[in-house]
Amino acid sequence: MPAVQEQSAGTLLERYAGNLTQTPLLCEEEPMDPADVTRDIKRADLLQMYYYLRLTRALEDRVTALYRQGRIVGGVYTSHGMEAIAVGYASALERNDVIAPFHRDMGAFLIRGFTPGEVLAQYLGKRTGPTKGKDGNVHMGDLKRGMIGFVSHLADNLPVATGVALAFKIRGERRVAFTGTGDGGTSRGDFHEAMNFAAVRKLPVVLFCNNNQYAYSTPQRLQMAIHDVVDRAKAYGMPGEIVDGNDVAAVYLASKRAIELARAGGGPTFLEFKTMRMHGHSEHDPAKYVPRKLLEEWKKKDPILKAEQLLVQLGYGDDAYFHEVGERVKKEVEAGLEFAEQSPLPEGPEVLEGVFAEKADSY
Amino acid sequence: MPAVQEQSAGTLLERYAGNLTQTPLLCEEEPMDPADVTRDIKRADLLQMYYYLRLTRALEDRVTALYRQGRIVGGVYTSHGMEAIAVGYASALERNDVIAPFHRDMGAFLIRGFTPGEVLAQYLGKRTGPTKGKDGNVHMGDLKRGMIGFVSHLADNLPVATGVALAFKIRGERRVAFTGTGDGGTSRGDFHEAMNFAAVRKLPVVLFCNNNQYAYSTPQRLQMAIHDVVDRAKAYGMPGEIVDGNDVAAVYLASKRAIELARAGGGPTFLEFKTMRMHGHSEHDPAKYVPRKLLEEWKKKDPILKAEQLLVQLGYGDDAYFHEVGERVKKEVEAGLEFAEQSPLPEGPEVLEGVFAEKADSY
Amino acid sequence: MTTETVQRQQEVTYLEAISQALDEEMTRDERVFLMGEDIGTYGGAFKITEGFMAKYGEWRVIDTPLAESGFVGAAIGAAMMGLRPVVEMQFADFISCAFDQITEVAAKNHYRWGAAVPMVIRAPFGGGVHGGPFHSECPEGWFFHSPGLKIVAPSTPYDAKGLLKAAIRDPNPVLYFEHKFLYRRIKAVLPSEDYIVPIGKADVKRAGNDISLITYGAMVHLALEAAELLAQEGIDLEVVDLRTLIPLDKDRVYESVRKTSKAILLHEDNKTGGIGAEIAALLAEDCFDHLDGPVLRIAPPDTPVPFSTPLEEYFRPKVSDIATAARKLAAY
Amino acid sequence: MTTETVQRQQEVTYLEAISQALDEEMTRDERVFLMGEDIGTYGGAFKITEGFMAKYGEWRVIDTPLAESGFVGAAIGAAMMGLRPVVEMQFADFISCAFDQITEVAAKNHYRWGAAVPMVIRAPFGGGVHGGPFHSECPEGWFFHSPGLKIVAPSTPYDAKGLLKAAIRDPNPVLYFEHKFLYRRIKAVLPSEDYIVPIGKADVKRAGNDISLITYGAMVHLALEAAELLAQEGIDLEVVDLRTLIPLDKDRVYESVRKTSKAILLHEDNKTGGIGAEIAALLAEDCFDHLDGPVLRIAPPDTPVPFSTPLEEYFRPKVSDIATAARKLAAY
Ligand SMILES: Cc1ncc(C[n+]2csc(CCOP(=O)(O)OP(=O)(O)O)c2C)c(N)n1
Ligand SMILES: Cc1ncc(C[n+]2csc(CCOP(=O)(O)OP(=O)(O)O)c2C)c(N)n1
Ligand SMILES: [Mg+2]
Ligand SMILES: [Mg+2]
Repeated sequence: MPAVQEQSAGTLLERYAGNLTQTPLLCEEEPMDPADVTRDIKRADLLQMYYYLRLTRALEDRVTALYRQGRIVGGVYTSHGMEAIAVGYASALERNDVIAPFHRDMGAFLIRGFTPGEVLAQYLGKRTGPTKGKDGNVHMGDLKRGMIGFVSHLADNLPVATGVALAFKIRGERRVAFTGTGDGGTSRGDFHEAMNFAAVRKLPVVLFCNNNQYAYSTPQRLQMAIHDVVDRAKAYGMPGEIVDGNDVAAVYLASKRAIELARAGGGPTFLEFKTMRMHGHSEHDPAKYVPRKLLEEWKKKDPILKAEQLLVQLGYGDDAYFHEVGERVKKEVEAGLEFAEQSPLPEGPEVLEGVFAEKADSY
Repeated sequence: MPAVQEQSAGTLLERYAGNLTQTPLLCEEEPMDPADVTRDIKRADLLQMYYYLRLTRALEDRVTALYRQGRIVGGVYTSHGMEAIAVGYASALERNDVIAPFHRDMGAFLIRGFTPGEVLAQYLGKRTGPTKGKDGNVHMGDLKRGMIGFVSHLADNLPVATGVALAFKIRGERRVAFTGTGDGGTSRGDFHEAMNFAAVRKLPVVLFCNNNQYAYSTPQRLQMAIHDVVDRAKAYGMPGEIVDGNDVAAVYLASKRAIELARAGGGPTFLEFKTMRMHGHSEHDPAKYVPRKLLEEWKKKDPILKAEQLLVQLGYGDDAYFHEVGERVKKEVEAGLEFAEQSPLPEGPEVLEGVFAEKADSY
Repeated sequence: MTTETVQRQQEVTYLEAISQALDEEMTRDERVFLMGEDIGTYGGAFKITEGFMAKYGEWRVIDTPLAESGFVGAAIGAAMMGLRPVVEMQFADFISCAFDQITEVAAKNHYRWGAAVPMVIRAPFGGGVHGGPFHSECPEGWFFHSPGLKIVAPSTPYDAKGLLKAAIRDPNPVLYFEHKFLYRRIKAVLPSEDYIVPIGKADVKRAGNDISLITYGAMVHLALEAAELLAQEGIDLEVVDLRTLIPLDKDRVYESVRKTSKAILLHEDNKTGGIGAEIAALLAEDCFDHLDGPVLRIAPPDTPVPFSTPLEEYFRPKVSDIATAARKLAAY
Repeated sequence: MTTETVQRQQEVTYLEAISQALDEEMTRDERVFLMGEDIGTYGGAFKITEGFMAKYGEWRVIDTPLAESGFVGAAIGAAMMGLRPVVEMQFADFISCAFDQITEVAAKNHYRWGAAVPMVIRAPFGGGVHGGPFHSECPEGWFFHSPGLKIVAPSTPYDAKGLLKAAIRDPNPVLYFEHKFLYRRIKAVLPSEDYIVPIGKADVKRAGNDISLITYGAMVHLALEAAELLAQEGIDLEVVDLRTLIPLDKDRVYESVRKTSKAILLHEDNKTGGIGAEIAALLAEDCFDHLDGPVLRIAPPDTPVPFSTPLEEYFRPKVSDIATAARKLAAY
């Protein structure tokens, strides 16, 4: 079995490998600028987030291409145009915190140290993927890296995340669980039961809605009679906030506030990240039901574009730098692909392994 | 098989037999008084509600007594002290409307023409009960009388009621569905899914919470982090109202408004009926977990007492009248008990009947 | 030549057969309406209801919020009022979210208080499509054990259309398991006139004398393939397609096994507690004296459906599994 | 006399055995905690956790909102973090509301991505207590078919305590079906030292030579009663108590049937698709050559559990049903 491929062996942001042996995920440097953002986000953190935005995009674009070539079978759901959400919130968490991600949160996996090679191995059904071929695409997790495996059944992992937070509370740990679902997922009963339980027990959990305005083909207005998903929080006496989901700094800051509130014993927060799904529901879906004009508008708010504008404004980066990052992530993705392609497929009888656990560790 | 016993063969309120062959359930007389209540509720309607309050109380007290004597086996859940809710809302509906009741809504069954005899036969597992012995206590229903059978699994019937309303909407009928659950039941996912669907499709359904402040032994504060259950409605963009659940006139009027809104195409309303469970969860539960003082306070707000005060104030009734009604319902209940006791038990092989339907009618 | 061309044109896929059944029933009976995720504007994840919303309007083709329990519950309510809802699960796997409504409400209402619940739940099930653990499940085994439900699982376009029509006309809740793998892989010419395939009737898809191979769904095709292969070896399989799982056509199954004296049960659902277990038990009780050999079961192992191709291939029953079992039994 | 009195004092009911197991495990291992409706202040609908909240505090004895899916999901999350949640269903019937979390999340997490889910769901099940369709269900058949779950169903105070301890110590999700009818009806003196009953081991509750009567839960007592009766007629039943339903102790079952050559399966769960079907199928495949007669099943008919006493009596298996079956088999 090939060794798990290292993702960020280079120099650019080497301290931020997303490897959980490092703590915290973000460096301790002081903010460098008096402006709003710069007061609360460290320069290196912002640069790291930019890197992960690019890495997410490059990786998922590669997945999409592989899918179109028929080299990936099964469903492909990307976060194209929504990368800022997972990158932002995962960057705001500490390494001991636990994420129960949404199905368009590739950035969170990367920040938690899932390498492009592992992710591509997962998509290709290879034994070196986090599920060893047992499951595909974003249905991966790893408790050692604080990532709860995604379950197709939308919102099922929200109650699970409240239980993670409950464990923290019972054990008296200052850790936080972070979880969310789509606008569609908020219609499910499990969303309700999780929100309610979190609120009643003031659990250290942050719950978000990745509101990209469609659940598959179903527009928000056919899913709920409210304009802002954040209004759901009122049913639970839970604070809620609307956040620009395409602005990684905004996502980061709002997440950070909610996380720190939870960590301090203040209970859960509900965050609505407003965004737009820029591809089809999955890559086989041309999404003709989305007005083209809407997509054009949202294209202008592309999270990578936005991040670059911010970096330029703050004097943190320029075109050359962006290009350099682009080259770097491209190389990482291609190296990952090589790793994944060279990895072996599992063998038939492995089907029989792992139905039952032999032991259960603490995390 | 004994004929189904007639409940209101007397003279007092004979027009209000709750029999669905009469339309509407309440008479068409004009209000008699300029005061608030009298403007909107007809005298006869108020008197009828009073009658049903008394009948409910008498019947359920009899059930409790039979349970204590060991003559009723299985669970006994009464509406003691909460009778105004079912009596109030069921009186506000038209005969074509459909009720999916809560488990403490005996008044609704009576108003829909379930006789004390039938109800007691149900409790005693007799073949003349609405479920022919297949099920017990309040788990009864009858589509011909517009009553959906209660399912133990709390809140399960809320989605069902939205479907009833959907049928009305699809067929273009001006009918309304009325359903609810307890404070406890509002924690379930099915509550959420029903509320949401009703709101999205603007269905002609009224949903209520019978908030008696406890779910079995669990006080409201351990069930939800909000003070008023009505706040749940905000998650769905649905109008909500808090109502004094012990005041039959208030319940009636609030229900009426919500029903008429729904009937006019204005969509669903959520009503929170504030009340208090005055007995144990079921009759075997002494409810020691409820502060005695709380019960004493609420005893002063007993719905029958309140109704009598109102009737006296309006000059609609006096002690003699109340006594007369009391005698009447007592007789009806005793006659019902005789009917129930004389009714045959089902025979063993009847177990095998009715798993599948041979036909499905329209209602 | 001309006739052949005409016939070719009339060939429809399994998927189209389902679509036709829905369309014809909606035209025939205005009480029939559809609910599900993305079935309206989008025409459904598999495009079975493409064009339906334009034809029948948005109150007979209802795009629901993402809430299986809620919309199955709503279908129950509408059915009790006299409509004929047909609900689509986007994938059969998500039926677990509506499990409570199906087993506790829909299944028991008529028994408990006499309320008929005439509704259909369409559930695209089964593997072989690289779907992994959550897009390949065979959930029929869960419901097999809940009195009050009928369950069908067609294997051909003819049966798919006829059983769906029968399901829609049935006064009970019917779970209709349609196999995703078959959607576009098999075709047939269907009768032009209205027909149903009655619920509760198995069908012998291939007559044979040596061994009864009892199965349903996509496995019927595997069974037929194996039967051809084994015929060359002189082993004559009778392939019994159950078509309906509840109520089970015991008579037809018994008739076959009493003739052949040997039985193999084949399904794609997990082995333990699958429908094969029930049939084997029935045979061991009611046909014991006719059995000339053990009753064999061929089914996937007791694991979730794995994603990766070599794993899923290992997981799924194969022609060679049938051949091995049949040779063993034939030699018995 | 004195010794006898002491022993009498030590006798505990099935219910107390469960309570003891919880108490001892909570004391032994601070990771163990409880969740459920009304288990705290009230001590549970059946009073199994009476006094626990005072002893262990309100974060280890959690009164939940009325939301089975939510609190089972929460238990899964806490279990993955390393705690050992024990969840109580107020009645087993309500487990349908948590079905999705149990089958899709708890059962599959370890297989899919290696996350152990060490949790227990206690479910008071079964009839004979005038509970009607929603307070008497035997839901074990639904879960029998979901790989990744373990299922136990003790019949005695000894097994109840030992299996619950084993379940709590198991690194997998375990469904613990405790029979309401037995709660206060049976008593036994239990060992004073810590013990477990290993998951996966059946127990011969009565040795016999003529017929294997295989069962579990409350039916074990019916089986023993029938065995006494039949012994007088010279029919010697071996009563095998499965104790664990998944993983099934095939070896022990086969050993018994190979000895007796005849088998009756008895359960309180509905007949079709019940666990008896699986065992009959196993016997028909793996013990065919040893069978000297049909494999008989005794189980209620395929209906919900009816409320009224004469109906429920008709519905439930009886000693006479066993006697009839045994006489038939003995004469075979
Ligand atoms: C319980 C459940 N039902 C149906 C599906 C099928 N499905 C997968 S994604 C999706 C739409 C999800 O919409 P949303 O929650 O808004 O997330 P998005 O894909 O828009 O990011 C649906 C219906 C599912 N995964 N789970
Ligand atoms: C889904 C479900 N879980 C548990 C129960 C058991 N149970 C019956 S009533 C009840 C409390 C109900 O509280 P609430 O909804 O407030 O109604 P109340 O009895 O107070 O009128 C519980 C837990 C149930 N009936 N359904
Ligand atoms: Mg969305
Ligand atoms: Mg209450």
